[in-house]
Amino acid sequence: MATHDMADAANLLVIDRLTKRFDSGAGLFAPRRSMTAVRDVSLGVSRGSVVGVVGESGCGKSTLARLVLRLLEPTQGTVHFDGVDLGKLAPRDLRRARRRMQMVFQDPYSSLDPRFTIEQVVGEPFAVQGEALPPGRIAELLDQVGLAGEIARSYPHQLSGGQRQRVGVARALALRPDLLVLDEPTASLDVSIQAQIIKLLQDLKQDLGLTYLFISHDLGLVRYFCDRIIVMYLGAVVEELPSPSTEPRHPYTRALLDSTFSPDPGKRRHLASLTGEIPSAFNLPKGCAFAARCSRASSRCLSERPTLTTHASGHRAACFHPIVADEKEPS
Amino acid sequence: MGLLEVDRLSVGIGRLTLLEEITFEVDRGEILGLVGESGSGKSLTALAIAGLLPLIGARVTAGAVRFDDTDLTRLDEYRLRKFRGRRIAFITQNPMTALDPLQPVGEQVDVVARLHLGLPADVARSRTIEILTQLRIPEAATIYRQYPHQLSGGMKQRVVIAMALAGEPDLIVADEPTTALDVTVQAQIIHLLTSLVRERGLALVLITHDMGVVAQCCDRVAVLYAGRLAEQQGVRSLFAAPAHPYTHALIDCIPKDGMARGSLTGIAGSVPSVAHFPSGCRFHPRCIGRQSVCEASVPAATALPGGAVACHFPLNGDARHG
Amino acid sequence: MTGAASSARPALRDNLFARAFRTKTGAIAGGWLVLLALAAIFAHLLTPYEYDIQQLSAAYSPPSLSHWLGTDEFGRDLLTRILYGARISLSVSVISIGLSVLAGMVLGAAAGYFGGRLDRMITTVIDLSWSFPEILVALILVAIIGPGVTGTMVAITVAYLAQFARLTRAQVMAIKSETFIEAASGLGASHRHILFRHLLPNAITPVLVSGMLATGDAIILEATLGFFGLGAQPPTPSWGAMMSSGTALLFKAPWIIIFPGLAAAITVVSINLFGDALIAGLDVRSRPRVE
Amino acid sequence: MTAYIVRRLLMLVPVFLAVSVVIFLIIHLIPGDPVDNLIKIGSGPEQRAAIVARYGLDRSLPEQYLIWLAGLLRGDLGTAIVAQRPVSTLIAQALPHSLALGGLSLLVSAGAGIVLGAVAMRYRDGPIDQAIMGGVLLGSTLPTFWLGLLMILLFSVVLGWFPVSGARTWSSLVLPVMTIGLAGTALVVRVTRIAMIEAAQKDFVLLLHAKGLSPSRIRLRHVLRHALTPVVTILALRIGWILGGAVTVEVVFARPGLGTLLIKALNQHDYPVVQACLLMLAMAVMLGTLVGDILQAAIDPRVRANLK
Repeated sequence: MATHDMADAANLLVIDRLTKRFDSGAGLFAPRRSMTAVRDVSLGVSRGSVVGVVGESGCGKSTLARLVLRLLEPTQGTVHFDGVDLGKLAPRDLRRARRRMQMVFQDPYSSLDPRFTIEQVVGEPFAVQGEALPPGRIAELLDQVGLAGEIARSYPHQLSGGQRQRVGVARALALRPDLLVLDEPTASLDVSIQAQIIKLLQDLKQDLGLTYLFISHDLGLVRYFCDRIIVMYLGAVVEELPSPSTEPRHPYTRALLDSTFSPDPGKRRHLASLTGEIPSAFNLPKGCAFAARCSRASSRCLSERPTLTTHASGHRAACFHPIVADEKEPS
Repeated sequence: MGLLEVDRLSVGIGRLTLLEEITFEVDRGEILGLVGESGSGKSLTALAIAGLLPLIGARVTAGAVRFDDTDLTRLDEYRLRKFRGRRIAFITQNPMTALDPLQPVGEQVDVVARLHLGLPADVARSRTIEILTQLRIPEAATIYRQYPHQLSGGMKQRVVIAMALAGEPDLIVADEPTTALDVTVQAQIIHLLTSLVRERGLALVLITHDMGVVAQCCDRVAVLYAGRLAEQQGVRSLFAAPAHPYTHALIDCIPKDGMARGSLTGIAGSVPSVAHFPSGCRFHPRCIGRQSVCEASVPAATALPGGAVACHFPLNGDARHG
Repeated sequence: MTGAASSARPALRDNLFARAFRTKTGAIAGGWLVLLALAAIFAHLLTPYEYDIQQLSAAYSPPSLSHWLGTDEFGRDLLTRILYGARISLSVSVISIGLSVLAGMVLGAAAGYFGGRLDRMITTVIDLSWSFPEILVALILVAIIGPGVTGTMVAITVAYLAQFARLTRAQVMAIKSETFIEAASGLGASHRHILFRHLLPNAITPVLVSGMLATGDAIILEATLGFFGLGAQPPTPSWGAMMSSGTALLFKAPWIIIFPGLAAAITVVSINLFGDALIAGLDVRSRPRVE
Repeated sequence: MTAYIVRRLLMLVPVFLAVSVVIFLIIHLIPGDPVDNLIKIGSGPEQRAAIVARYGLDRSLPEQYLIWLAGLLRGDLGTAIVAQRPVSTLIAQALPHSLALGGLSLLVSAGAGIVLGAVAMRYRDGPIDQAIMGGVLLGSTLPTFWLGLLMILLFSVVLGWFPVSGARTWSSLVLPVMTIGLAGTALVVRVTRIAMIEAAQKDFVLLLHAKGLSPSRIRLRHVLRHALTPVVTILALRIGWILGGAVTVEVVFARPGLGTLLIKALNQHDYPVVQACLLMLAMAVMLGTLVGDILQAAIDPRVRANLK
């Protein structure tokens, strides 16, 4: 337990047993259905680190991002930012706290108000926080994200996707935050632009001492960019890798890894290691959510839900039959 | 002689020229990867091959699409229809929207065999179920009767592939067949599609923006940039020694195992839009090796062993590592 | 900063009108509307006749030089009555639709933005009344309030309320799901800031355009109520009331029916054409660029 | 499906109650003593007492409503003040005429509208499309009663082809149906054309072309079929709108029917008749949306799936 406390002191962000349930269809004659988008997620993000959250559609990674920033109210669990429980803050204090944690969104097209000029977009944080805009700050911010100052009077539709995403980053940086939650910031960009933005984020982190929570569906990118990796499947964390090069223990992480296409024709391999598709989050099975697609599944997996167990320092996996080191899949 | 020869093909909408002098060929049993970012014209090339340009208001302005020695650009709509779905099949990007939501999926596959092979309804039906089974769809007879909204994304894309196979085509054009799918499903579908194509000895034009997919599945690669062909080569030589600086940079944009942080830099600038294509070599504003000639004149395609490159200063094998 | 913000938005709307006027149909349609409005305002200067003085000796005169559009059964000049009638018809429909748009926007925005039980309550009522034709809603209201200008105005306001509330709600819901709204809340923005700086500015234009189009429908509704004898009461001239003599005079003096109807028809067609021109110029700024 | 229809019918009950409350309240919302509104001017105290007893006007409002509703469910719609006959008799006489006019107009609007809309879409932006859309503009903007009067002027007075008014022969239906039909057709053309243009841009249509199907087959079997969903929605929602047109047109053509009855009653302050007419029209609207929903479920499997 002592190690836990020490970790907390170093952690800028601590998420504890966070759960979010959505209810829907409460119509006059329709039955109510509920779906757990995020189930019992705990994790810590230490200062100056990049933690990656990776998973496919419906795994709850975007919901998690919004819970962290309190854009959604959790059903259960807490988020501590720099030691303060965000759930206990009064609205006024929460607004102040938002200065220190910001988000960059996936879609650079819909994340900027089409009626705002770029300088209005980047200046909005000051207006919202009721603060005078320091002279020259907009030019400084635009410069920081590699945009020319002339762009300030343009409208978003006059910019390319990459430029818009830079504007989104500048807006997030405006109030000098400590934490950036990056929700698939490059998923809707071209490959050549994606690499640019990643490079920019890396430089900014270095220069400004930022901490990142990086959400992505691309394990290759996450392994390149992040210090620690959280793998989610259908709302729950299935594995936590202490470093990008750690060999996965969970069969799902393994499958994700095997599903990425290496850009090297010399290393061709049999790709389809996984059958079936992600089931609906509305009626989750009783046992392990991945069991139906897993080649290692036993009867226990169908009836009992595995919890995260520690395999090595910082390496945890939620699996009854984890892959052990010497039985790696042939590559 | 390839099965499909795209020869100096240009395509325009109104006064805009979207594709300029695209040239490549594919033979039976071969998978060609057509790679490019947004605005490169890769989807347009696919539509041009299938003769579907009029649907989006575009037209072929020059060049030819020769399929089995017939120039498809010279055929009227009626004769073109004898090729479409029969000898040339098409797979679109998003399986979610590719199927008619008001019709059971099986019937949507049937129609191809009934129309082109003249099969009676019941024969077409059992053939459809057979194809669905080959595509590893469990309980194909049940799936046959279902509507698209009842199927998952991967399942729908299998049905689309079944539609492509139903006419027993010689060539399949697949436009980003897995982009809309989840990573793990993507891998399944790509594997399924490429292995079927290889088993049956079909030609496949696989359009994608993903260099990883190309490296894993294709035999040859054509790289498009801003409506022009940048480079065309065999897959191994292309990845080992890309001749066009754009290809080189594109390969370097993908994070690889064990790559050092910060080594990924991307390509400066942005992908030009059709209305603002730069003069000369269209890649020159973003190219590290550009010289004044690059801005002034369009580079002609020069032959490479097993391919071609359109660059004033193509990289040789050593430059890649230098 | 704020200066730039407030100056940018009116400019946007001015452009929209200017753009509509620059198209051919837009100019013709808009021109008619402007002329008619001016003629209605200055009707007392434009014609030597009074709208309410009867001159039975001149009754049923067909169009002539002294009475360009003829006279009615009481010998009143038809053109004069049409111009004065435009005052009633235009002001009743513009004011009622204006009120209707305002109330509809408040209801729709509240329902769409806050959601939940409030939304369900508002939508239920709105959807219910929307499925009934405006004329029916108006007839019920006139039955309650009684015939006359006030009754007509209340009837029009309520009859079209549902349409604007629905449209505003749909707009607000669509814009609410855009990421820039989420981004603003992530910055710590208040409801007020989000509603008035982001949601309404983006939602308002289509509602205003549809309000403009509805003004045409309202002119017809007003005329219809007048035709049934439920609108403005004699001797006040309104286009509908003028025609309410109905079939009886159709054989004897068809111009009494043709001209007021024509005035209404041209006006409504103009409003629609101008509205279409407005729509064609809509939202260029938020259109995605050509890739 | 049957379960759905039953459920959908049940859902009409609260709507019906809500509408009936509004209609019931008319009597109380109009200025003046409700008794005066239910009785001939100058009636004696005995008649007043009889009315008070009959409608329970001395009781509380909810009780009065229940009394009224109970009467309604028995088919007792009260007594017409002016005609001094049971309102139900008046309605029974008027209803068939209105149903014939409304039904026929609906059929004409739907049929002509879908065909013309499809034609306009086929020749999009060409002269045929522009001609049709010009007609649509007129059809959707001209005041119905004025159009009716012009029709009479042209076809009955000048050409003498059809009777001016009345409902004695089938040919007397032609002009009224054309008058309502023009507006209805305009609406349907507009929706059909737009819906088909939108449907034609969907991905799956591209794939249908890629399968080698003929363009006309794609248009008729797929694109038009898709377009029918919004058309049915609009038709169902606006059935009342077409009936509303019927109200005006009946008056113009002096046809017997609910519309004429309603307008006359409004002018004569014959409130029991007003209430009954409004109730009938409201029920027609409700049944229209019901039929529309059922048709939609029949066309679209996704709608059917949402029902479960």
